[in-house]
Amino acid sequence: MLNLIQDTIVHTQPESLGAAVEKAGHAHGQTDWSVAAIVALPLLACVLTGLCAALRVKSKLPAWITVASLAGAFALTLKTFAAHFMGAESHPFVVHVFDWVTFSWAADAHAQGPQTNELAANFAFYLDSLSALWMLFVTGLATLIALYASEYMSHDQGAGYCRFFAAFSLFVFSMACLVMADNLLLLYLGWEGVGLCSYLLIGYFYKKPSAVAAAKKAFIINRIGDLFLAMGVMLIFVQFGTVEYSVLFEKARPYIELARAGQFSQIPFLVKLIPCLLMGGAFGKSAQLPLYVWLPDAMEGPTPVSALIHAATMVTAGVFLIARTYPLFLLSEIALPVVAWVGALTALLSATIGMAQFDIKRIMAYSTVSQLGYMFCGLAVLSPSGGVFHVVTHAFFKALLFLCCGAVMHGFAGQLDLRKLSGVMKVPGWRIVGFGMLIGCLNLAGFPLTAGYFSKDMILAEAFVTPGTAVIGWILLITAGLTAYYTFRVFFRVFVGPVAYELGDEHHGADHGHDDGHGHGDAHGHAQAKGHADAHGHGGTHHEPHAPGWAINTVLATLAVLSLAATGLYFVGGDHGAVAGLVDQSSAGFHSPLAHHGAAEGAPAHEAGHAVVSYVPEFVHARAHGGEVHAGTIFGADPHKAMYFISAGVGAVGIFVAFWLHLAGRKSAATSRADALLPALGPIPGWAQGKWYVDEFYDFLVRKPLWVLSHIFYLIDSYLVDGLVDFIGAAPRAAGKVIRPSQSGELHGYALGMAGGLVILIVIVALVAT
Amino acid sequence: MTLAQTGAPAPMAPSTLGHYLLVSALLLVIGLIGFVTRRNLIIMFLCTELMFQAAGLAAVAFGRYHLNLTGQTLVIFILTVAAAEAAMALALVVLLFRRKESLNAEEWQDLKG
Amino acid sequence: MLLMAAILIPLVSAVLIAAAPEARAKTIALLGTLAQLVIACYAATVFDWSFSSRAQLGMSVAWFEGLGVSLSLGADGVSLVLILLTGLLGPICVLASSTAITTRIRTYYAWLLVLQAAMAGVFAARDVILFYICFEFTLIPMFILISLWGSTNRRKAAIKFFLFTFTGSVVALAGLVYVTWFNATLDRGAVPQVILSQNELLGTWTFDVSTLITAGQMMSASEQAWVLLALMAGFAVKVPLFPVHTWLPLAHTEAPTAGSVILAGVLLKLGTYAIYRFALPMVPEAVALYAPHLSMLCVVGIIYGGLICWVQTDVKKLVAYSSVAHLGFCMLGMFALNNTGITGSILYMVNHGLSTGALFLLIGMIYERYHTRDMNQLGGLAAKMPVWATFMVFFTMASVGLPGLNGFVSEFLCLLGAFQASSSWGSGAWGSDIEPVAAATPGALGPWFAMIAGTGMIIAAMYLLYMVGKVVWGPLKTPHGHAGGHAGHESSGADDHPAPLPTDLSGREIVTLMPLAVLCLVLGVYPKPLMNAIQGSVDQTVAVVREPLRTHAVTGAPAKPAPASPANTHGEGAQ
Amino acid sequence: MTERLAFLYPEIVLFVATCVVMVLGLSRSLRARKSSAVVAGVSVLLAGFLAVVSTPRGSGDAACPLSGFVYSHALTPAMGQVLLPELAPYAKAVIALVGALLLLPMAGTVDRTDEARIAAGKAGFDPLRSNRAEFYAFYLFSLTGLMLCASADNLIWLFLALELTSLPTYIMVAISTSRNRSREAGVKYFFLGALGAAVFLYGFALVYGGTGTTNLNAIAHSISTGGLNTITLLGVVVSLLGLCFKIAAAPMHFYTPDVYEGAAPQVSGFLAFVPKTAGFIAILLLCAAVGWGYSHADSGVGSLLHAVSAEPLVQGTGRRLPYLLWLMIWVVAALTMTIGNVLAVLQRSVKRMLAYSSIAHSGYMLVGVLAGPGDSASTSGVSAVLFYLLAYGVMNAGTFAVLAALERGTDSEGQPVEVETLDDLRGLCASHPLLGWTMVVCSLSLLGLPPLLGFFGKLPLFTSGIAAGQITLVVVLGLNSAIAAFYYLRLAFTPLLESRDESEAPPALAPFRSRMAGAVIAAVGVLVLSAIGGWAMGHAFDAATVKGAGAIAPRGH
Repeated sequence: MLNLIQDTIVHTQPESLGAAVEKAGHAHGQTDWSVAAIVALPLLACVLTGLCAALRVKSKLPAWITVASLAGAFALTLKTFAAHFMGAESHPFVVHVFDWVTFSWAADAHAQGPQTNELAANFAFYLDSLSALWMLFVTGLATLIALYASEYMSHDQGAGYCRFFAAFSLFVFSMACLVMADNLLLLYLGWEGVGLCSYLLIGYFYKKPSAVAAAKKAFIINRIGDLFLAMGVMLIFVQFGTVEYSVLFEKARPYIELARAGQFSQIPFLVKLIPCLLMGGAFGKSAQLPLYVWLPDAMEGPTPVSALIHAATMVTAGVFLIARTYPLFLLSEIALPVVAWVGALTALLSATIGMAQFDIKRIMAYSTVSQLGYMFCGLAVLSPSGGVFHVVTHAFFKALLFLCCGAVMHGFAGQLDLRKLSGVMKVPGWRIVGFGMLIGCLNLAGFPLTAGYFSKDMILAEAFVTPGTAVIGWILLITAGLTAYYTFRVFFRVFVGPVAYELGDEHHGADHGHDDGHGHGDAHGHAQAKGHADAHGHGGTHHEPHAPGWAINTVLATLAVLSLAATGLYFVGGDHGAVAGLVDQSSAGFHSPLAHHGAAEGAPAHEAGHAVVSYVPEFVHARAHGGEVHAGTIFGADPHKAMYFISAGVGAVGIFVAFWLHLAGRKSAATSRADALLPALGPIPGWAQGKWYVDEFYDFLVRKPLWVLSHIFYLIDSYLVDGLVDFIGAAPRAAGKVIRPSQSGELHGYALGMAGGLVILIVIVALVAT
Repeated sequence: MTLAQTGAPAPMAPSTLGHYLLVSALLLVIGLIGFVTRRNLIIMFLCTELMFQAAGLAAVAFGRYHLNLTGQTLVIFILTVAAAEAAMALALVVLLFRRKESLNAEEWQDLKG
Repeated sequence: MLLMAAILIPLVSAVLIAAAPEARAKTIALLGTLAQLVIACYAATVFDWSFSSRAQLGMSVAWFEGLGVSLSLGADGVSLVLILLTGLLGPICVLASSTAITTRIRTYYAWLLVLQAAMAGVFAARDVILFYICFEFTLIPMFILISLWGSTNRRKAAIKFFLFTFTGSVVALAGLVYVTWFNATLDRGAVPQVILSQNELLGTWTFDVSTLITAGQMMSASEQAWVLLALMAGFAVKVPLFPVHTWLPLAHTEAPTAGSVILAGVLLKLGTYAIYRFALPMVPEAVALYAPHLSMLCVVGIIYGGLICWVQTDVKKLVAYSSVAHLGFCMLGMFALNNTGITGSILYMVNHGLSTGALFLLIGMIYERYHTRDMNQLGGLAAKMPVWATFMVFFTMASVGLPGLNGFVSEFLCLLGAFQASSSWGSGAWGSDIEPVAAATPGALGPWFAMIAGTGMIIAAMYLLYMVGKVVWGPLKTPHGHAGGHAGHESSGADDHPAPLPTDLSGREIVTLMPLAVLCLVLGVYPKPLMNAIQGSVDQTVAVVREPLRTHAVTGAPAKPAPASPANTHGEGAQ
Repeated sequence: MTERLAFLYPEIVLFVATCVVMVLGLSRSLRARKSSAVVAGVSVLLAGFLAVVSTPRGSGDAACPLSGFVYSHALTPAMGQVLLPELAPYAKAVIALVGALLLLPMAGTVDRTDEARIAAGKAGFDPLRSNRAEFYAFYLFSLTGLMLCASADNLIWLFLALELTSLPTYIMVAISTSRNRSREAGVKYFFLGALGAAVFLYGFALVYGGTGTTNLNAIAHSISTGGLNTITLLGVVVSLLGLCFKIAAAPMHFYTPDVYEGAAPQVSGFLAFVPKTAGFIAILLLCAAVGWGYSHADSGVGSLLHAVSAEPLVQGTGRRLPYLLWLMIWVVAALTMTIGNVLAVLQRSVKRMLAYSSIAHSGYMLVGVLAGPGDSASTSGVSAVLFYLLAYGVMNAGTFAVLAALERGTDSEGQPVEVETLDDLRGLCASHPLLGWTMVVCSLSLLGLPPLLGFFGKLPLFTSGIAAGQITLVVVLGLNSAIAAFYYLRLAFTPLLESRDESEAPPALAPFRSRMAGAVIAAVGVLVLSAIGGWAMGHAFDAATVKGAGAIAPRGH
């Protein structure tokens, strides 16, 4: 890979955002290998771990390779970040590595427009504050989680271990491509690349049919979203003649001006369609309605995967996409409201499902879906910085939560049912896990002064501020309460209370399909003796949970600290924290709260022209005149200030309800006070537990009809289309059979035929002649 | 059935030529019908002879019409060929009769399809 | 001479194989195909890529002069790329057959090499009749490969394959001959001097490809339509497009592994190549007029073929039907009639050859081991054959069109081409007064075609992952009588195979797959050399089609016969 | 007169050889008897050589300027027939070559059991029982007639030549084996042949009646100057229909399968070439007399409805036969190839299949007749027909020779049993590689698979058909080729791909090496002609020069 990288890695610093970012490889700028290396290192790790698999390495070498490479990538990201984006002013730049899908052609001489067209989609990286921020937490978390996985996956050392880390590294590579791409096509590469890794890792335990099915489901549903994204990319290309961000934003400027002036009617329909298509892609990748169904199932994968891919990074790609192409989303008056409503409804729906689940990993999965809904709302209510801040905080605490759940699962032999676990924190060796969990839960529940609290507040407040989205604000507020409840339901059931547990039926890699386990020299040596392909290959049974080792504990502790430390991001930097400052300097900063506060408060920002763009025309003027007029209030107060208290209160209520129902007076693991409540709610808990039967609904509505259609097509193909061919093929034979009697073997018959033919032809000739 | 050949000498009235041609055509058709309907090999052969002679008659008539000898020349050759065919037919018929003791053409239809 | 050598060497090797002892056959075949590959590679280095739109490396030998036929060879960028593909698949097929073919070995390899020669001939031919000869002659070796070494239903499959494609191509020949005759009756006086000076053969009886292309453009609209119909009758069958595809699944399913590989890898490309080489430039007006109709067939093929894949239980049949869907994409790009689409289409030809060819190889390897292709009897092979499984997943992903692998570039370009190709861009709701629609091209396809065809991407994921999920993942399942579970392969394997195959892939099998895998990756990551190689030729074709396309699009009526002068297009191609 | 005689040197040689053979065949000496075949072969080749070398070529443009067609009886004898003035050397050379090729498998056709008994000393030679002399004499007679056709300038001559070609073949069929099937074939062939002969004879008489002459040159002159009157037209139509018997075209094709099946394969092969060639030469001469200079729109079969009342029956500037003739030949061609092919598809008997395919090939060639002359080998239908006759002759000789070279033991009467069905050919490439591959090559060539000879035979039919605007018919031709693929593939691949049951013995070689030699030479000929056929096609084009009314002026650009 590195060999392919050409000598033209150069970066340039454009004058300002939106102006054409000059492509590297030209006159000025020095070669910047480090940026390319951020992408290359994970790929290198992938190749090396793959090599380990080929060489049948049985040690933990692949893990160390991965951890080292990712740490290197993180360090380089940090360096780049520090060098370019720490200050108040940051300049995006492009690093061109090599040409990918690039070619040009002469345009139709008669068409309006440029005389030469070019499709330029290169391996080139666009670094601005947004992508740098994203890369920072992606590589950072990936390093930590790789470290965690080195222990977590140790039961699978051998081919499986290599496979895991190869896919893991490949994921980070793809994510880096996605985030750092300088064009939409490379983003698409990363986009599908992370999908592939997700597929491979969900299906890691490939002997479990459910894991295989989940992997397939994830990939296919993602593909549905991908199609929308691809269409969006094509539409962008046709409309603007480019897929490179820098050029694109420049080309879109006239439309943005129009949108600014509220003249949406003058923006062509197809331009307005672009955000709607991109949105579809984002919904697929980020598990929003109606495409969210894959994410809960994705928990079939190993927990580190769930933590990294399905909680912290990949699923936020949709958020990233919208943030990255934010200017385009402003071009349509309906795009952002749709995003807001989808986000809000997803948040609410998945929170209700999460409340009724018993599998703690699934609960976390639904909470992820729910929190992603928050992020989308954040973007949609004109608060990209709020959305992105939530992405960052969520990445840390959700990774923490998953890893804690993973530790439990690891230690308790795959037990994930909260009715069978209780008081885990009191078991020796589990204290760090318990505290980690507590910190994660507090964050998720939005407990005051945690990072999650601040990031959620930003979104909630902005929902009330932004005109026309108050209803969404209320939905999100309710959801916040539900979130606090189900989060602490897990904590109170599993980690505190009386010590009682039941081990799961998995014993270290049972069901985990050792690649090298069967038929060959088995490292563990159990399975061979049994002489059958039993999935439960390992003979020995552990009767005690075994506590996590140093790697897991270190990672949990680090993450716990980081989750708490993330709070600090809110207090450094500008008005809404460091993240807001970063977001504001990126493409997502075309409109942000900072901007409309900015005019009044004098924060460093862009010229007002960029700052004030609203999708609700009638409020444009109000906005344009500065921050005095807040269109929305909550209980008559400044929403940002009011929200500090309101959301804290809602969170506290949720936690208290959880405490009352699930901890107070609980004697065993299996039952709690909540059980008594269930009959009162009628069938609703059952429906919620059944995930509102959305999967079944899709199955009935889409999959089954398609399946039937496929069979019908197959029948048509076999009998009608092919039948027609066979019919035509049989026609000569049939015709032959029809005229065969003429060859009766009788002399007279022949004579008659000859005479008849003669007469007929002569008669015809005579008729025609006369 | 008139001959629109103007400018040619007309020693024989066109109508007369027409009569000859009619007879000749009739002979041809009779031969044809006889060939198709009769089962006896010898009679069938005679029918083909009849058709040959129809051609001969037409040739003679035309020769007279055109006032040249070509028609008659043709007839002489027709007769010769007819004789040769007759010889062959006789040989063949004898050969066949030896095999099946019958002159019925319907005896011979093993080859078909 | 080089092209002649690329054709003759396999032929000579075939004769040698027939003459040599049985034991040597495989070696000679391998050497012969490798020699062909080397020559093709060498030709690629000799080729002047800066003039890739022109036929180069040409040579001509008189043959049936009275008829105007000659053995005239030459290759432009597209041809050469496809010759390289042919050359590449040759040794791979020989290697892939080494344990699968145990009877009549000499016959097998001899015909395989004859097939290689004929396919190279199709791509190298610069004479219509020579093209047709090679095009048709591929049928015989393929017929023999299927009917001697195929599976149970092989005879029917072979006959159907032969008759179906033969019937179609006879009609195509009539179309080509019509153009020839049209050219012969052309009044040279009425042809612009510019064109005449470049095609001295205009107005004479000749089968020279470039002359006929120029002449064809001068035909009236209705003549072009009929010729297009005739050409499509032959070439659409070969591709195969939707309603005339039914020979393909049958032939693929029944053919031996190497046969399937060649069938998918190169033989289908004969049809697409022929459409690119003849239909597009020769009857541009008709193509422009009927592109939407033909594209509709492609779209139907994509969805219909894809959905049928989804309900197959025979894994080979699944991949076979997937070819119908994939070539739908390929032809959709072609009929977009713009640079993007046609570039994508030609890349698709190569990429489909690589990835689907490899899938057939992989399936063949399984079949050799378990003697079944039934997905209900096979499952979870990843546990037993991790190397095989890795390749399988890799090539499946290439086939799905995962970015970073080869399939994506071509699929995306094809769809993008269709997306662009609409004359509605820039008007009404489709346009804007502010900025012109930047990358729109004339045509009558547009986003709907791309969108509906794009669902094919989802369907492709559905059926290919369904296949992988069944065969590669899941609990291990192998047919009765074969090594299952922990029983080991030693005992049962020995019963079934004269030379027992290892449980996982052997070194030879890995060597056969490796080049394909590497190319899939390289072409996915760095397709630029390939795109540059074909660009000149594509530019020239697009220049020919564009004028009528624009006229149709604007007026909806056939354009006046205005032959596009190839003069300027050479310049474009030669940048 | 001696000038005139030069045309006939080949025929004279053949006639002399016939007499010699008739005597030699009756000799008591086995060597002398055996030499009769050699003499026949040598004489045929000599005749072909003489045809090429000695045929006068003086009938060029100077003697017969295109403009003033003044034919006098005094002039024509020196010129031979001037409608296709260059035809004779080419046609006779082809006839000689293919004829010699067809002679090779004829070894041992008659007298085989008798000769065996004589050789075994069980019987003495009885001239009365011997057929050898007659058989080879008939063969030579037939070829003499065929060659005479090629130089015919008069309807009477043509009639006699056609009869001379056919009459011996009737006997050859009947005596080719001693089984009843041959008798049956003989009687059917003879009686129906007589019927056909009567029909075209009647047509000739009508043509004479319409034009007042039997000289073809004069007929052409009469038609080109005086127009095509009804009687002449009717005469031509009836003649052509009668000649359809010779070429085995619908509706006169019925006899073909029965006769080919009943006769010994080597004789069937002879039948597939000799009368067909005679018929096509006669048809070409008649059509040349009428001329291809008429014009009318091609609208396929549909134009039947617009019955062309305004059809000019005078030579125009067009490139077609008169509409009625065109229509009739169109219908006959389409019917012939279709009937032949669809019936061939059903057959299991190889000879029957080849018989039907022979019908189909006549249909193909009729396309060339329709297309008429042209200014190059690719646009001249006449040239296409002439080349196709050569191609068909060679490939067809190969397939029948393979059948002749094989036998499945002897029956109860000691008669050899022929290979009958396709099943008998299974695995032939393995048991008799030379014969098997001959079968493969020849059948694929008959199928018209490129790049074999058959394809190059069909290609000019294609091109000339399209050049003449017969696109519908050409498509019919193409589709028929596809139908033909059904059975030719079986014929080609049964020997190659299918294997014989272990229990069943493969067919044995007939004890006559020349039969196998004939097959192999034919296969080699197919391959060689595939490579260098362009040379032969050049000669075919020269031979296809049409003078007189049928000629077309070179198209001016």
